[in-house]
Amino acid sequence: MSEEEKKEPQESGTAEAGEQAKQKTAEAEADPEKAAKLKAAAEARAARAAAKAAAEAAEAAEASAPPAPSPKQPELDAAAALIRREVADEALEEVYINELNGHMPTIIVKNDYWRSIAELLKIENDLTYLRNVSGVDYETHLEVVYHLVSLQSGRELTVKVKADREKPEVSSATPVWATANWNEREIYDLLGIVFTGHPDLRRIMMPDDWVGHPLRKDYEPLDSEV
Amino acid sequence: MKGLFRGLGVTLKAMTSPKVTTSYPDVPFEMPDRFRGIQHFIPELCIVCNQCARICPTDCITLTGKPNPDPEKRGKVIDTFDINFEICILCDLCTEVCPTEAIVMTNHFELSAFSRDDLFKDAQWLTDNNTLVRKDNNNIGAPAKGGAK
Amino acid sequence: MIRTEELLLNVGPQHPSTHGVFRIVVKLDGEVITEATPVMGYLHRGTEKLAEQLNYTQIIPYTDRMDYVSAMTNNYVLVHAVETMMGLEVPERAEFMRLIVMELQRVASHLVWWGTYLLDIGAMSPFLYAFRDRETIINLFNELCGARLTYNYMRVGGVKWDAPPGWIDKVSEFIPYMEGKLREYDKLVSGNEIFLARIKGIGKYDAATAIDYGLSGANLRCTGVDWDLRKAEPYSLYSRFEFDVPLGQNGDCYDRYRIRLEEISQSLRILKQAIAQFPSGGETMGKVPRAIRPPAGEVYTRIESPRGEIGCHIVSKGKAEPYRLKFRRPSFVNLQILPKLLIGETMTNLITILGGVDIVVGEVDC
Amino acid sequence: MGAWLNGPMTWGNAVVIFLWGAVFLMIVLGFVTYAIYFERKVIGWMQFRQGPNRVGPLGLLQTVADIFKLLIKEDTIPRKADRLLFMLAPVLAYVPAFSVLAVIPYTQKLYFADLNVGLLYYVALSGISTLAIVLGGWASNNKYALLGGMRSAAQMISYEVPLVISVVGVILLSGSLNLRDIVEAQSGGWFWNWNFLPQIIGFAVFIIAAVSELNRTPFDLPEAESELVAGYHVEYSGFRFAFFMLTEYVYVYAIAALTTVLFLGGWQAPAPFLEFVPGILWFLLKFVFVVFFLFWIRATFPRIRVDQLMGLGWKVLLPVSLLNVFLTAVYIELFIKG
Repeated sequence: MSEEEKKEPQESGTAEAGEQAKQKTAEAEADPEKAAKLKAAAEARAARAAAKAAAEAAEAAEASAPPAPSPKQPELDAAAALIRREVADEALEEVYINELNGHMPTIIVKNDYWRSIAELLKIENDLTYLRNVSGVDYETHLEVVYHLVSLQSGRELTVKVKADREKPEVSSATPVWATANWNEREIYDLLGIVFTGHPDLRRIMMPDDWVGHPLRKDYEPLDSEV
Repeated sequence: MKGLFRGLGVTLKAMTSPKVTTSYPDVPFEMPDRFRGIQHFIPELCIVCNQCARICPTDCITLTGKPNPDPEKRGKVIDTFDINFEICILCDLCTEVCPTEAIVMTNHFELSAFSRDDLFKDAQWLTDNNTLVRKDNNNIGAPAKGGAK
Repeated sequence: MIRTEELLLNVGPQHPSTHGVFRIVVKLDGEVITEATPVMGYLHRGTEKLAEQLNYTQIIPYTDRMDYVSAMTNNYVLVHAVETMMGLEVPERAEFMRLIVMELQRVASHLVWWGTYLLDIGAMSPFLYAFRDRETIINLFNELCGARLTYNYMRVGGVKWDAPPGWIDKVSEFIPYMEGKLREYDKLVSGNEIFLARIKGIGKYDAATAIDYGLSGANLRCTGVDWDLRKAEPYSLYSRFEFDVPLGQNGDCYDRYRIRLEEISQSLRILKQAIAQFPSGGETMGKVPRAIRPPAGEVYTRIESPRGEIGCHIVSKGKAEPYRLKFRRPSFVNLQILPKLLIGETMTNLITILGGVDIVVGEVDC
Repeated sequence: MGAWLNGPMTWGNAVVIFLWGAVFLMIVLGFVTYAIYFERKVIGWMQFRQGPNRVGPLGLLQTVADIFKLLIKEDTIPRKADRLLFMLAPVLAYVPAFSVLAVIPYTQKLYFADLNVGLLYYVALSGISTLAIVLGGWASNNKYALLGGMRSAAQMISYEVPLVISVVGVILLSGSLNLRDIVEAQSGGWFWNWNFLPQIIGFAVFIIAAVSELNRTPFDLPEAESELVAGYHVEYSGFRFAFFMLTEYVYVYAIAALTTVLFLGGWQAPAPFLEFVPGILWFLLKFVFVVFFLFWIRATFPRIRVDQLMGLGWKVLLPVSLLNVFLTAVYIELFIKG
């Protein structure tokens, strides 16, 4: 239980304690009023318990019914099928819909097929606009996320490429989309993922002689006081 | 050539039109009521709940409470309350989460000092900074009255 | 044969017209640039690393300081991302306040760009004209949220303050005033033959290069690509208002200049409609759980900031702090085209093209 | 003034002439201080702001304070700079600027030197300042200063030529190089027999070339703040920098006075019934108008690019001024001589 919750009961405890103390001093003439207050508090507690029970029941019902197929599912299946047919069957590690993000179709690809998949997506699915490249450090492994969008049809696709922590290696998308150049240099600089095939992989944010990659979870800051 | 002369016409007209600059150091610049200036601290209202120290993005508030001196009251009373104005960004989150509005913003913004430790303001200084205090304090982040549910 | 040697020149990091701490190492042959390599990182404050220890309300003041010229749109992209993750419902009035404030911010940001762009090209007065008009917007923001530049105005689930009494009328008074001022700008500068000679046909690129380089905002629309997130992927209440998106033909500095000025009048048009449909009642803060903990998962939201598409990619593990927060900053991405554009240009054109791309270094280095 | 000059060169005369020179130097320095103040005020008004108003009543002592600051400021010489040339450049810039003023007649009787080649003397000496700017740019061993120096050399040379040729029309009309005769030729009561109406083309070319000669906006390439940071005087500080500023404003004085004399009829009154007003007032009125025009342009126009500057100089101004000379010659041949 995070520190906040520990905080609240104790703090509301003090507020309630403050109230009870006030009540104690005003005990003599406020007897019926105190009884009324206790009864009201009991009723409130009962009502709250009932509401919670109803909510849990609703959740259970909803989880058991199969989630309605997301509108973008056919789009995703088409893209996945295209990649399996054109590139290789085992190129895709995982294919799923990210509901949180407005049902964004997401595919996770293997690094060695990533360059051919990128060219395929750019030509076949007209995903000409690489909108964002982010690097994420999941402690167990590193990951690069490419967000693509087609300006004509407005269809979107997120592509993720995993890389292990010791020797992170991802083939670069700069030959396919020129915008990936600086984004990948920034990820190399802050997370240390080496992008093979990148025209000039140098540090972009940090000074060139900087040691370590600051955005990694296990990066100990230079002066620990921060 | 026509564009050049039209441009000259605009600047000529501007020459005779009223000026917009304010003479700040001589005439004080009065800020609207909601302006986020230097904080004003009211020690009596503070219940030492540490909310402001925890919400501060730059951790520049350091406060210590001491048990309540008169016996029958429970809870804590504030002992020292310091804001380090070197790193305080006047983002108004502390006044937002303070349940008892013990810390409030004022309209003052002159904070320049000759040495860094002048910027380390203590509770006394913050309490004296009581002119032009903001009236419309809306602390939506604070827990509702009567303790959190 | 005269042996000429290339002159290596450092433009920046402390230079009057690089819009902040940004440096370009330029190889000059006489006045012609043979190679330009931008160097950045002087203003890198590691916002993304800091964000990993701050809960979402504490990150909002940091977003103000990224693109310090249009802080409202930064606030909105972060707050919008958290709301999509948690599926929060923002009340109508709060959404209207956000939209009005963002469009005012777009006008203010374009005014700063217009003033400094003219200053780079040599005309001194327009800068003062632009800042005089921007001052009215800044005072409006000062009355609304208490700050002139770093507003910290939006919260997850709504906005912090409701409009003070009389604020909305002040905004509706500002619109005709600003339209009059736009005509004055046109008379002062847009017809000026020297100015047109300085920016026509400079820094040209076509639609394919713009898309390939991932440019966004006026830099993309100046090549004729109709991609404005307010129209293409409508967020907030933009689908309710009709406004048109100015497009250019030949992708040079002049088109970008004209598009940004046209965008100011379009924003004023949106503001007029927004004030007309402004809801009378309604509260400004939605129902938000006490501690904001978005469910585990990942989200990438993007909106149209005055400089282009600003995106916020949050990876959350269900805790109150984001596991990873990445901002897609338009100035950082728009800047990639600069080295390619500068080959063969003269020194004076370097400043014109850099001003035309409209970068803010706080956003480039984030 | 004429009497002393024509008289024998005794010690007494020499001292008097030297004293007159010193008095004139004081007047010019006074003009420069209040021209800078007036410029900052006018440009301020055009930009909706007040302009200097803090030092002294109404800010009148602002420029005096600036000059005093420059005097007491430590003027550094970059270590690797070429010391001799670095020190010589400001002197070489200021001396021709001041000596050029000797030739300008103010009224019938008030003039300093009555050279019969007055105009030629002016044009010849003003060329030396270009040398000084290039020298300053090279000697301060700074890339930006070098670029500034190169640009100003190219600009000055390419605008010296149209400046001189545009004036040839006036010389043809008035038949003499002596500035006093040129003003005499423009007399005849009404303002339309001033030179700027018959010589309208020459006047336009002269104004453009003069603004470029002064390195002022829209031609302020050498010290273009936004590109070259500060152009040739980036390494100068203290009094040496003041010398460069002094040169610029003394040239504003010289060009304004020259325009008044050549094209706006010196001390002539615009209409015969206004003859009673003394000549010096007309001279000052026209002089102040030309100075105001220079400040007005500086507040409004952006900067022109280097290659456009060259193109305008050689491909537009030169042919137009040649055409003007040709037209004047034809006009004289047909109407006056014929």
